[in-house]
Amino acid sequence: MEEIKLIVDGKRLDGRDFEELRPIKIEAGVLKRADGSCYLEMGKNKVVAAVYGPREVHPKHLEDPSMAIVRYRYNMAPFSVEDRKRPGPDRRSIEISKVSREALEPVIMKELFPRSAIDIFVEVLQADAGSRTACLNAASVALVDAGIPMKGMVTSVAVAKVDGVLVLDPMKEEDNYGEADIPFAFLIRNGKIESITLLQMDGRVTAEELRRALELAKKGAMQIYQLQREAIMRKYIKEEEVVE
Amino acid sequence: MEEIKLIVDGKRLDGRDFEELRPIKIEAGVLKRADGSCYLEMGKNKVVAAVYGPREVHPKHLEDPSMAIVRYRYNMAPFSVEDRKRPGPDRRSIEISKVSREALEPVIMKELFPRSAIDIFVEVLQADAGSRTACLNAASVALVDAGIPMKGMVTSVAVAKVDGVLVLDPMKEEDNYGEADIPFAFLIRNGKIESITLLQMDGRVTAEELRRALELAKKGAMQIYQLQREAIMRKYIKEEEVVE
Amino acid sequence: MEEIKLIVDGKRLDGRDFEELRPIKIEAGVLKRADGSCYLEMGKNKVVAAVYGPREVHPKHLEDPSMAIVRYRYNMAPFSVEDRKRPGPDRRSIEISKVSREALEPVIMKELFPRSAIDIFVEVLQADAGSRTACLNAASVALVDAGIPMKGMVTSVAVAKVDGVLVLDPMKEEDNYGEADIPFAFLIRNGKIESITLLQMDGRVTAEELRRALELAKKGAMQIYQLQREAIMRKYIKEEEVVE
Amino acid sequence: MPEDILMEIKKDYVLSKLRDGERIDGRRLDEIRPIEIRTGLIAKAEGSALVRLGNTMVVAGVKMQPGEPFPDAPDQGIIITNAELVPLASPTFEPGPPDENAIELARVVDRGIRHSEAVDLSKLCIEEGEKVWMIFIDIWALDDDGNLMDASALAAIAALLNTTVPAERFEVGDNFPLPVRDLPVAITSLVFEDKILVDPCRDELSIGKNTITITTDQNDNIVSIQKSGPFLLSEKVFDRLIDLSIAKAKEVRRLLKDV
Amino acid sequence: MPEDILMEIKKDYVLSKLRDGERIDGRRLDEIRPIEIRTGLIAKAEGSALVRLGNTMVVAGVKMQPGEPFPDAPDQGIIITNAELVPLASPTFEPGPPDENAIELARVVDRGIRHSEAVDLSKLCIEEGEKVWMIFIDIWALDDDGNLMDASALAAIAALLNTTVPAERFEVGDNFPLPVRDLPVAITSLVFEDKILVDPCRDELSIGKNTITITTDQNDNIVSIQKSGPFLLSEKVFDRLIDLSIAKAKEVRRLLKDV
Amino acid sequence: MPEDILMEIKKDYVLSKLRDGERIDGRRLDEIRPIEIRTGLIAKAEGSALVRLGNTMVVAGVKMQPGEPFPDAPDQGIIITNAELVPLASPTFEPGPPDENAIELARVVDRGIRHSEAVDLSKLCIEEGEKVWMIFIDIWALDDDGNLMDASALAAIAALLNTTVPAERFEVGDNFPLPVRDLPVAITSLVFEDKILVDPCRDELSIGKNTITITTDQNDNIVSIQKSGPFLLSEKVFDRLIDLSIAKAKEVRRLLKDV
Repeated sequence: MEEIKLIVDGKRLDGRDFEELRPIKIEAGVLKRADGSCYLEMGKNKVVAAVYGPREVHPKHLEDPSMAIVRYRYNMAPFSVEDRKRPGPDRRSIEISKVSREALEPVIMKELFPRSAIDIFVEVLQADAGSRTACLNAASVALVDAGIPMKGMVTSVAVAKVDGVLVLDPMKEEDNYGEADIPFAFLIRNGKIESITLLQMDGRVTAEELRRALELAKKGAMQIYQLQREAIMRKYIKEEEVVE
Repeated sequence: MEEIKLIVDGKRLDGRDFEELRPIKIEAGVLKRADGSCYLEMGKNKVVAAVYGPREVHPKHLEDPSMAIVRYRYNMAPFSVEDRKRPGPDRRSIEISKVSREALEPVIMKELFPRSAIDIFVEVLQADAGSRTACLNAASVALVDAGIPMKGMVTSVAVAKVDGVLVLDPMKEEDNYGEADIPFAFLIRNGKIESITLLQMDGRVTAEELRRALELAKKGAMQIYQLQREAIMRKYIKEEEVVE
Repeated sequence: MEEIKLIVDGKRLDGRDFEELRPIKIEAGVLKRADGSCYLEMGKNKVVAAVYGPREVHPKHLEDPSMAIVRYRYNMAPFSVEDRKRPGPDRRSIEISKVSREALEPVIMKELFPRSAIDIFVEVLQADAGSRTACLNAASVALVDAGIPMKGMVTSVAVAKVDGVLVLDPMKEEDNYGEADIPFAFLIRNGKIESITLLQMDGRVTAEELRRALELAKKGAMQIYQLQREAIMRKYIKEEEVVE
Repeated sequence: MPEDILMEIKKDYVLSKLRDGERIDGRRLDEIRPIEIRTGLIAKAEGSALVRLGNTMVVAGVKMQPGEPFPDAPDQGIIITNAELVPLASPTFEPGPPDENAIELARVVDRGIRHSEAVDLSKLCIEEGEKVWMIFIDIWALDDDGNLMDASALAAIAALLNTTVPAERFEVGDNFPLPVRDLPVAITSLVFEDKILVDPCRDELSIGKNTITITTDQNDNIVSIQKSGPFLLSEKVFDRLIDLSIAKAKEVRRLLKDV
Repeated sequence: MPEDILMEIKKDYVLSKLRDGERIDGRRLDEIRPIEIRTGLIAKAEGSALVRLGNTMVVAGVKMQPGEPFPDAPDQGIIITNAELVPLASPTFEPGPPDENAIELARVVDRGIRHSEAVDLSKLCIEEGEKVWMIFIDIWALDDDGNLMDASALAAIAALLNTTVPAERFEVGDNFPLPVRDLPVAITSLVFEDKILVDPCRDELSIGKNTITITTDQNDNIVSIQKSGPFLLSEKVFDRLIDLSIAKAKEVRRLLKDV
Repeated sequence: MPEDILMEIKKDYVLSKLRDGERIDGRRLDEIRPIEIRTGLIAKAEGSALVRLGNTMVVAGVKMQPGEPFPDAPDQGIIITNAELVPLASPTFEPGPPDENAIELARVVDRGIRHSEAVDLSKLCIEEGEKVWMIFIDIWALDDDGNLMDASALAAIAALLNTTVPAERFEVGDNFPLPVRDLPVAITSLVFEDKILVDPCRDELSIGKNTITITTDQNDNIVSIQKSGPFLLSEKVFDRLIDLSIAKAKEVRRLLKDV
């Protein structure tokens, strides 16, 4: 592997500052059939999330008499990546689905819906670095759009270490050739980060760097959180206009 | 295929006499989670057996209202053979699981446990010739260790025909280049062989040879049976010591 | 692809006229275990159909409280084609099974058998062009043989466009190198074609040609219908003889 | 259960309107819902299109890579069409490999493209008998408000029109636009007794999923037909469907000219 | 439920007859049902045979193609045996990949052919270490009235006898008959207490699917044994089974001479 | 049902002890169970290790064979890590392909080895761009008494330390020990409110499978983190986990020095 310089003159390859997010676009309520939905772009990621539920559980034996079960499916379209991906879940998708579900479960008020299912499906139409964070952000908005009671918003962003420095929200090259990738997701309630709901890490960092990465991620998450809120707001305003 | 001499100067390649077993090592009760278990070495075979049950049947529709169902899974670890084996059951494993289950079923007192399952899982960690016989011997000890009521002990050993003579408990080369391989399993009750519970044969022998093979297998089985008994005894003595 | 002449001197490669069927042979009641069955040859197609039912539905959750469910499985034996086909359903078989089931469903009096299943299995032992039509013809006879109440007989035949002309009941070369293949199936009641139950088309024809293809198919279907009737008759006569 | 009751009510409503010759959304019987075609939205794909047909929404993406030709067509490119009814698009879709509906969808779309000879496959040979271009068309349902078939067929041909052959990435020459020379259009109609409802929406399908899809090329030839659903089709209805489908396809095809 | 009751009645009937040393269809205990062997019915196959054993019916088809040899046998052809218990053949067979019964069936048939060295595999080398003939034997059950095992083994060897190596189609020389040099025959017996019922029919199997299959070659060597079913086999019965199986196989083998 | 009740009782017991800052087996909150590492027990494998962590038991086996390198790393060996939660190891494991838990286990172990660069992959090139060594690490759970993760990670690196590259068997030179240059160690902690229980045993996991696994290399760098389980992790607990995991890994790493 040849050396690739990821930081040139104190800027990242796409011209961003270290603590700058990629452009983000969020639209709530884009699908008719789903109970809640969201289209989201984050850098070159283009993802659609749908929420179905609370609804009956199939197959029946998965039912929990005391609370709703939550399911999450992260799925990539074959054309979302440079080399066509075979359809169907691979090991990576299955792991991402698991940790993403576990990031949302403690935020969803499952106890309110015994014997039911809340299904979250996210399709990656175009993939860039951080597709799992983009999907979680979309899923969170779709859950609100579906009217699922939650303790707060889940907001996700990654931090990477590239050429020795920590950068927010890495894009493809930074992910591929960087020294570490650390996806985070947070529960944000009343405008404040309350806790970590997703945390993985892939690469090599010191304890000190890891602590700084967390701080950087929190900064980024707060910005994304504002965009998620605005998207939901726009949807409600639009609906109200329709009603009037 | 070049000719390989399997008998040299009246001895087998590993120095054994025709009617001599490979070294055997048996230890009962090696696993904590299983209801009964056994670790067994027979030649280069290294296998672990676990028994779960009697327990609830999943999926429900397999339940039998009049007796327990017995399931048996023979499974090889990928690293148990020279060329890595892909994980998961292949056709050979499925057939071995079937005949092994059928060797144990008539010995287990299934009628005592209606609507329940007795599950026997055997993992081959290292494979040599006769892995199905090693697994059955381990499974039988694990069943006793689990306290499953049985009509007797099941003991298994193969006979092979190599370079024209019958030999007990063949190892890899004898299995690969021999003229026939005949795995047997017997029900042994009150120290006596009562009947045949497993019988297969692969190769070419005369009717006369087949009859002699049975006699040879019975001799070998009686020796293995003693080792199975001793392993169970050791386990009980150890437990008693613990209790004291 | 080189040009292949499919029509020579106003005749087809196998000497048939444009509106001539391939030789057909039908025998009803060929299997003991099935509730109804049929062996059918149509050109080089050799197919066997079996009907089981009305019977209990497995798995249970597929049951319909108001009528029978109908299932249809079109399956090719590995040796039925030039290059061995891997066993198991491929995409083509799944589509054929779907449209064939939908061709029979509206003809079967499903309402008479709530909570039950009518299973139709057709095995292609040797495949030629038009195997789906041969299978439907056999299935229809097998349904009658099983005593399943039906609104009429389902009879199927294809029309092809080859070298610019429409021909009835195409064989392999006409299917492979022709310009279009149009399989039809009809409901025939009281000796009259009442409606279309299967219709697909693959290739390129004008609206005018399509209309003429329908007329041609109807002619062919009436001939096949007579053979289906005769096969059923022969079976009943034989049975009566046995009874006497 | 409540789902069942809702369907029953919808069905009654559709039927009662139909008795008066009307559709629940006010459309004429032969009126297609508004269509929106957007191409090129997936930069990672060689070609892509998003199609909205009323509230039905489908994305088609095209990926290409060199591969071995079929022995009986050593100088022809290869088309492989796949469709996934992902559970995001409808409460009735389940995760898992394509079921019979997804397979039928893909195969009917494929036949339209194949038999109209929309793509000039002879221009997709890299090295005869050794290497040709393989075209993967993946159809991704996003929202199923009825008639995914026509939306998918439209998305597929629009994505092909949008496709650039990625020769440079595979170091086999210069990139070039995929040679598309025909515009197959599928028209699906719901058949109910002697009535034909073109482009049925989901609520209309509550009266029975009994449809015919007729695909035609730009010369009004018929290149694919699929009767789908357990129903009896009268010859008379079939006869009317032919001309109707040709006429409606012409309308839709105009939209493709601007892609 | 009614199915269960029927089985119970059949079982009682079989047992009551057996107590008198009789079989329900009047056969002697060691009598095999009428056998019919038809070969060559599948022209698309390199070889084929349909076998009827009473009402049990099986088709075996042989397909051949060149393939890579195993590294430890670079000059030997390869046999691959597969069996499918398709749902057409019995109300108890389910669609899906081969279950343990189908796998056992295929493997026991395979062992009979393999260990009798029925096919001279050394004559099936095309290019040492590179290319040898692969023989696919596919066994297709059509009607299961009991003892599919013997019917399948018979269909397999009959199909092999009927096989022409398709060298011309693959452009590796002239076609030639598959070199078959032995005639393995499987004999399956139902064991009930000390009784042996050769070639059990389905109703007889209602008393327990406890069988032994012994396959012998034309020199009366035993080439395969399979105890199948959860039962205890006494040594005495086993002893009788050996000679019985050899004798019955001789009878059946005669029929193969005319194939 | 009785299983549920038992779990409930265990949970109450664990929680009541925990209120007093105690663990049910008397361990300190940050105390790891006794560890036993045995290597080389599988002679058929290129390397192997059995690890006991309390009553939890795992075997890891390493197999190697030449294979094609990835296009973007033509001179680098390849590591493939797989884990099977075979039903022998726990009443809750089912036969079948790896589920999300087995996949997560394998992937987290893999990341620890990969990002610590424990294996010098550049020394595993046989022929650049053509042939490199593929390392298959198979993790076989034998007894799951909690924290299979750390036991598996330990078994994997111990098996790698035990591995001899089988160059002679594949006729590509002399055998040599696998070049292992780092010792990644995974430390899993159960998080309950503000409490951290290092190396939880199964009974402790009855209060919730809410764990964090932090893997560190021999220079105390963090090479992998995995939050696993549906819980909210406070920043404060996370902060403590970092140093704690580094410290505990140091302890465990000492055991690897003797392997």
